[in-house]
Amino acid sequence: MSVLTENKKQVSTMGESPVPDTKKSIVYDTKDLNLWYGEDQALKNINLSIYENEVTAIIGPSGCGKSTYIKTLNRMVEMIPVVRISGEILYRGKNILDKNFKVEDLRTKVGMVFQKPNPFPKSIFENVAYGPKIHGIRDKKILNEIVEKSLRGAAIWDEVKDRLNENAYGLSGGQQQRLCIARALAIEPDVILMDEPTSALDPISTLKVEELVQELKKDFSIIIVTHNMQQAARISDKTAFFLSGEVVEFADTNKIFSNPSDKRTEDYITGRFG
Amino acid sequence: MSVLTENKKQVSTMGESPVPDTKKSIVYDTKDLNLWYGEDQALKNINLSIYENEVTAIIGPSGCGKSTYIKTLNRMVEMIPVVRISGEILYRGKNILDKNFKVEDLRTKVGMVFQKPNPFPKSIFENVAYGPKIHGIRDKKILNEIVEKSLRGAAIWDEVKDRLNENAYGLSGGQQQRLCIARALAIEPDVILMDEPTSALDPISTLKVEELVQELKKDFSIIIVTHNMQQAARISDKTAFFLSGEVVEFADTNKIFSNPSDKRTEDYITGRFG
Amino acid sequence: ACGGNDSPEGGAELEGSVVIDGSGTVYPFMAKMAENYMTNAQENVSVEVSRAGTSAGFQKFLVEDGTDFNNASRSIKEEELAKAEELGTEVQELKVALDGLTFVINKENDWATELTQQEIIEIFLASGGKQKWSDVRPDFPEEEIKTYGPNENHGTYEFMFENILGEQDMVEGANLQQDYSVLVDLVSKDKNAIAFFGYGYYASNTDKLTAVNVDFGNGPVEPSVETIAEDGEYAEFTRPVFSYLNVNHAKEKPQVLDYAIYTMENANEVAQETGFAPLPEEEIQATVDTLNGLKGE
Amino acid sequence: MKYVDNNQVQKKMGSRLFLNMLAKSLFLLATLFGLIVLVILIYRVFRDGAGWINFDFITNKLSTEPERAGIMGAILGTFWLMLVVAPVTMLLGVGTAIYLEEYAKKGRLQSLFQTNIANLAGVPSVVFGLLGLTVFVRGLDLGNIVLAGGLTMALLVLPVVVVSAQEAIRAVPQFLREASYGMGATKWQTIKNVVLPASIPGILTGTILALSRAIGETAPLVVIGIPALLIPLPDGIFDKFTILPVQIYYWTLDSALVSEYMNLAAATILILLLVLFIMNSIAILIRNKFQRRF
Amino acid sequence: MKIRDLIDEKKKTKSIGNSVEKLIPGILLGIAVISILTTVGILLTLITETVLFFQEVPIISFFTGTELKPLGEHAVFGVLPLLTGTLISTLIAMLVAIPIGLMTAIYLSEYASEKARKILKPILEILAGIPTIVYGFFAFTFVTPLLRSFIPGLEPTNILSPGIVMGIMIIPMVASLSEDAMSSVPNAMREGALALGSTKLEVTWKVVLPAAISGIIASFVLGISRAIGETMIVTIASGSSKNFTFDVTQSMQTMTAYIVEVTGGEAAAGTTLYHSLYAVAFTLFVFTLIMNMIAQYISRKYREEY
Ligand SMILES: Nc1ncnc2c1ncn2[C@@H]1O[C@H](COP(=O)(O)OP(=O)(O)OP(=O)(O)O)[C@@H](O)[C@H]1O
Ligand SMILES: Nc1ncnc2c1ncn2[C@@H]1O[C@H](COP(=O)(O)OP(=O)(O)OP(=O)(O)O)[C@@H](O)[C@H]1O
Ligand SMILES: [Mg+2]
Ligand SMILES: [Mg+2]
Ligand SMILES: O=P([O-])([O-])[O-]
Repeated sequence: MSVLTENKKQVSTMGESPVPDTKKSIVYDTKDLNLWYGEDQALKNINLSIYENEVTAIIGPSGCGKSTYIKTLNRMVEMIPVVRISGEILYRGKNILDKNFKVEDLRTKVGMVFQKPNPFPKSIFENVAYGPKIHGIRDKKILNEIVEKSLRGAAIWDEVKDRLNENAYGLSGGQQQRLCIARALAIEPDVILMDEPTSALDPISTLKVEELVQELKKDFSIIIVTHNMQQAARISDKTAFFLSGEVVEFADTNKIFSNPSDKRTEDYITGRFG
Repeated sequence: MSVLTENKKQVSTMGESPVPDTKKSIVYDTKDLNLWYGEDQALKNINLSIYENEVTAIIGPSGCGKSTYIKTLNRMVEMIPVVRISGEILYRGKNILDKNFKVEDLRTKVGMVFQKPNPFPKSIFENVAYGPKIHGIRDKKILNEIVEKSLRGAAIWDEVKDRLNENAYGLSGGQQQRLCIARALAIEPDVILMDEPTSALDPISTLKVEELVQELKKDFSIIIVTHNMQQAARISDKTAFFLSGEVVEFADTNKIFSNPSDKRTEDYITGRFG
Repeated sequence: ACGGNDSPEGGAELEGSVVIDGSGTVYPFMAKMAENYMTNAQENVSVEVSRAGTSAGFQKFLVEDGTDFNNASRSIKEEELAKAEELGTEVQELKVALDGLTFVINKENDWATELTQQEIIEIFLASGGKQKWSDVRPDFPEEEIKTYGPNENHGTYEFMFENILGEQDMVEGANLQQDYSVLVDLVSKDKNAIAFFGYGYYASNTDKLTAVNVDFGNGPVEPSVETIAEDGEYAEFTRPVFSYLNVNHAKEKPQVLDYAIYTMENANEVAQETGFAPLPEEEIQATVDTLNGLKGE
Repeated sequence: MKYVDNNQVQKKMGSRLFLNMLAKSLFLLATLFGLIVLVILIYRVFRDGAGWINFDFITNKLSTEPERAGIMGAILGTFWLMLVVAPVTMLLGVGTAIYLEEYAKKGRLQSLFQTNIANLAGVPSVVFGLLGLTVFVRGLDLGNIVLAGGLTMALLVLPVVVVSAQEAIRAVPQFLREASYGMGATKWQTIKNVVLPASIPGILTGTILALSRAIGETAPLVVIGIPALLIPLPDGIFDKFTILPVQIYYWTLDSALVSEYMNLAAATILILLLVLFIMNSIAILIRNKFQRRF
Repeated sequence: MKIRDLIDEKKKTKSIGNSVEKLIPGILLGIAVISILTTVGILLTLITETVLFFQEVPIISFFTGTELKPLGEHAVFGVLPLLTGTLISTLIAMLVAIPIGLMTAIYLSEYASEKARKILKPILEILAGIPTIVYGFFAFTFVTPLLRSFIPGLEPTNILSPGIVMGIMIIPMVASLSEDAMSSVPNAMREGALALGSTKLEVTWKVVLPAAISGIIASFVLGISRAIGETMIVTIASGSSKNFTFDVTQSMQTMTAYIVEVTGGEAAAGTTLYHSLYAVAFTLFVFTLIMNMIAQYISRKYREEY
């Protein structure tokens, strides 16, 4: 039995799921998820399925629960002591909210990139090698390979290959963010969660990261939170629109942006509020 | 010679003055006022005349210099060490920016009410009696009279008359603000400066303070900063519209709100920006 | 290299430590001795010297793992010997020099430079009734006498109490201190002061203090290395000073015994330098022989 | 009716402003008082001691003769003492700080720890001396050797290290921890690899400040017993020892006997102040050099 | 994929890491407990021997006795001479530290320009960092002779000189803690008072000081606690006379100086003298503990105020 989840399952009252895509398998399946910060409910009865090798965008106005949801997917949200959760999140079929589920295992399979680039105050090399090292890989040769591969994967190898031993804080904001992506790639995750990864970046860096995301989806499943509708439209396959902690609409990105079924979605993407 | 003011007087490039109201005498006359915080110029070539027994409202978007200007009128702005000023402000004909001018004298004639109520952590009585006391009034009977008169003047007497010796922090926000007004009244000022006096208050308290301002203008000249256009329209006789440190328009409130002469003023009061 | 069984004079390198505490009177003598020993004889032996006072020192000497030597400005008491017996500690008395109990006054004091033995005793006796200098002699100033001395930790206090005052109460309000340096300082700054302590502390501070010349009946005698002797002119106030050796330690630790022998062999020389009167050569030789005798055992 | 008579107010204003000026000068004077004392103190010590500092004074062993006396023993004693205090107090201080900041749940236990540390910081140093005497010197029968003195001192400065380490750890931004957890790192891995490296400058600064407190402490070591004359140089933490402040203490006491001892004390004070100055400069340097960039 | 496999493989052998993870909190708790054990150790040490002492000397006569003659055959143990010595030296110290410290705090917090503050505060920090033995030397070789030149009756060792120097030592502490308290008074209150025509002095006196009073008092209390516990200055400059007097020109002994004298001199375990050491130290400990508790209580209360 789970202690993390409260078992007062609620009946789904809203939220329209996209037609199941039978060709691709489901990575994350969220069922009746509710989340409270103390007394305030931040997530209400969320039902969402994330598919393999797709980019899923999460959009919505500030405070609607986007970050909260994405942080629940790798249980990072538990770092806030007042959080209570009910419902289920199945990752590859297993309920990650279950008491017996090891978060560290989950997090080695689920990489995360944050809104503000947050490299460690270490060298570029050490930043990328951090994950493999804590998971026990010590062999210098293998580490070198991993670091190169990850930096290439994050499209930053050419810019930093000559200064791997310099401090990561010497990089520009955009480079730092790609370094953080490289750091996430270094443990070869299954899914990558990105919380507004470009909001602190200039337009050129943003473009680079967007291209990178397109590239990465070949190998990974990506969930990206963004406040930028254009970005969501450009790079994602599916889009979920959150409002006040609820999923108002979840559908193929094309559909959401061309023909939303909910009035509120339409209002939001046309810039009428938010 | 003034050391406070720099003497590179600038030619006024803009700012339309209202037709001088010859019936009323001028309390404050601001001439070519410029003010810098370090390198940043916060006030640019301000020219404004404030008339006796009128309410003058100052409006404008956040950061346009409203607070800076009002704080210059009692030289409170000097508390910030990096401030430099040029130009003249004549109060009843005397340049208050002059080196020999005693700020303490000025401030006994110019009361000020702040955005956030800031009573002293003393009893209600002591708060109001503070001003008279420092100015040498010791006679308990006279003090009692002053306190009563000022609290009545600030329309709060009935609410506090039975608890004069209680700590002022026990009052509600709206009561605290009226107490601060009473405190300003207790030194029988000539002018009262108010910097968004209702922005921290609930609607009912706001209404009370607005009524009070209307009442007070019989005896005092009032300058009130507000971000609330309706408020300015309701209570003021003249209105000055500030934008990026400049006075865009200064005229009778009626005129400003019905028929502004500047496009920017119109945009602002119709809510198109700010 | 514990070449303990070789003859120390044979130049064997010794090491280890020698721990000495006790008399503050003997401290300058012993400190000098220790320094010479470590500079000239055995560099690798660590001799540490403290100065808790004779009685206090005996309390650290007569315990399990106590100090190796205890300096004393009086001879060991019966009860202290009994304590040693109880512990199974064999104690060897080393008489190292002679000291004269010296009474010192402030440099500005020009009236009490000579006093009779009786006058001194009365000044320090509770029953003496001498509160003011004018009580001592009418022509002395009418000012309060300030009496100073070492506290009860010290052999000097006990010598004063037992041998000079005949075990009668000392004056109330005598300012008794732990440190001789403090006493010297106090007297040098107090015009009406009179204090007692070992001659050595006067000898090294003649610029700050005046010694009272004592009239024992045959005219005033100035305390000095010459007059201090068991049959000298200052004999009444002369006392031997000692260092007591823990013989058990001396047998276990060659450096302790070696240091004891060194001390005796150089006693007269160091005594001279630190303000003590020397002992007759024969007496010294006898002690050295006794110590050498311990070596074989 | 007017209560506030403007003429009255103006008349009084002059004297009120004068009073303000007067008070301001008084406050400035009070502030300068500390400065003046500092200048006098340093001037006096310099005047009495500077002439006595030379190579021999630093490298010679202790001696009863002022001309030959040196402070090598006290310097080495201080060195060995710090060699005990630094690691012990670092280990205990940082360990405690990590526990309180990262592991302990907010609540009774944590506030008990916090209150205890605040109180410990206020316990007089002689009392620590007595603790050291009873527990280390006598209880564990170490005798008055460097190790016993070092352990005593380590406990004495422990609160300083704990508090500064706590501050340093608290200053590590949460997002660095999140980044590490996000990679699947465990709590201890995160602390070891991210939190500690990022807070090390703060911890070091705090430790140096604690050590400079320890270097100047006299009372606890006098209480655990340091001989007045100890000539040989200590070779390690199991030797008997003396330290700079204790040397100053004995020389000051004995300056009544040999007036040059006062100069020796002053000279030693200069050396001690120099050591403290260097240590504090290093602390400031570390603080500036590694000023957090995140 | 290669890395993934490597990681998964390592994971199987990672049970050591897991047990470390479980052990660490325990180990750290163990370390943290040492600070508690230190307090417990101090209490146990002091109480055990103090109890022995009170079996030999009645508690009443200890606390009411005006005579302290711990040495010799007819030892008398009355703690009042030490208590008066401690309290008088503390009183003198606070008479110096409180006004000067507070005025310094006022100057730094209310009057000084940013620049002046930047220069003056480090100087105060230097003053705070000077070892107490140096202050002792200063009291003994400078302040006492200086005072003696215009206070004729002053003894060469006396409680006045170390008291004053102790006060100087405490100034930085009072100043910086009081300044913290005053700086945390919101500026809005100063502005409110200034806008009524107050001079800076009036703002300080009527608004800032009353608002910061608990923090300021806490700084005084901590200063007192510091003065009570200070050792070397009094040991060096006040001698070891156990006078029961209120005359500050006389030599007196404080509780701390008594502890130094007795441990440095004698302290053969098991004697009454030895036990008296702990009784005095326990008294000292209780005094400072009470002061610290009061200071913490006051400053916790004041932190909640705004
Ligand atoms: N640590 C916290 N404690 C309490 N409430 C929180 C906490 N973090 C977030 N919340 C609340 O939960 C709600 C959702 O916040 P969340 O950060 O998920 O929004 P968001 O959609 O990411 O917004 P943004 O676009 O501004 O990042 C908000 O109302 C917020 O105030
Ligand atoms: N203490 C200061 N130091 C430097 N710049 C300042 C300071 N106070 C204000 N400014 C700057 O001066 C400009 C005018 O500020 P001011 O506070 O007068 O604006 P305002 O019109 O009162 O705005 P609001 O409606 O937000 O109160 C702003 O750009 C602000 O950033
Ligand atoms: Mg967010
Ligand atoms: Mg404003
Ligand atoms: O220190 P004393 O020689 O008097 O014991």
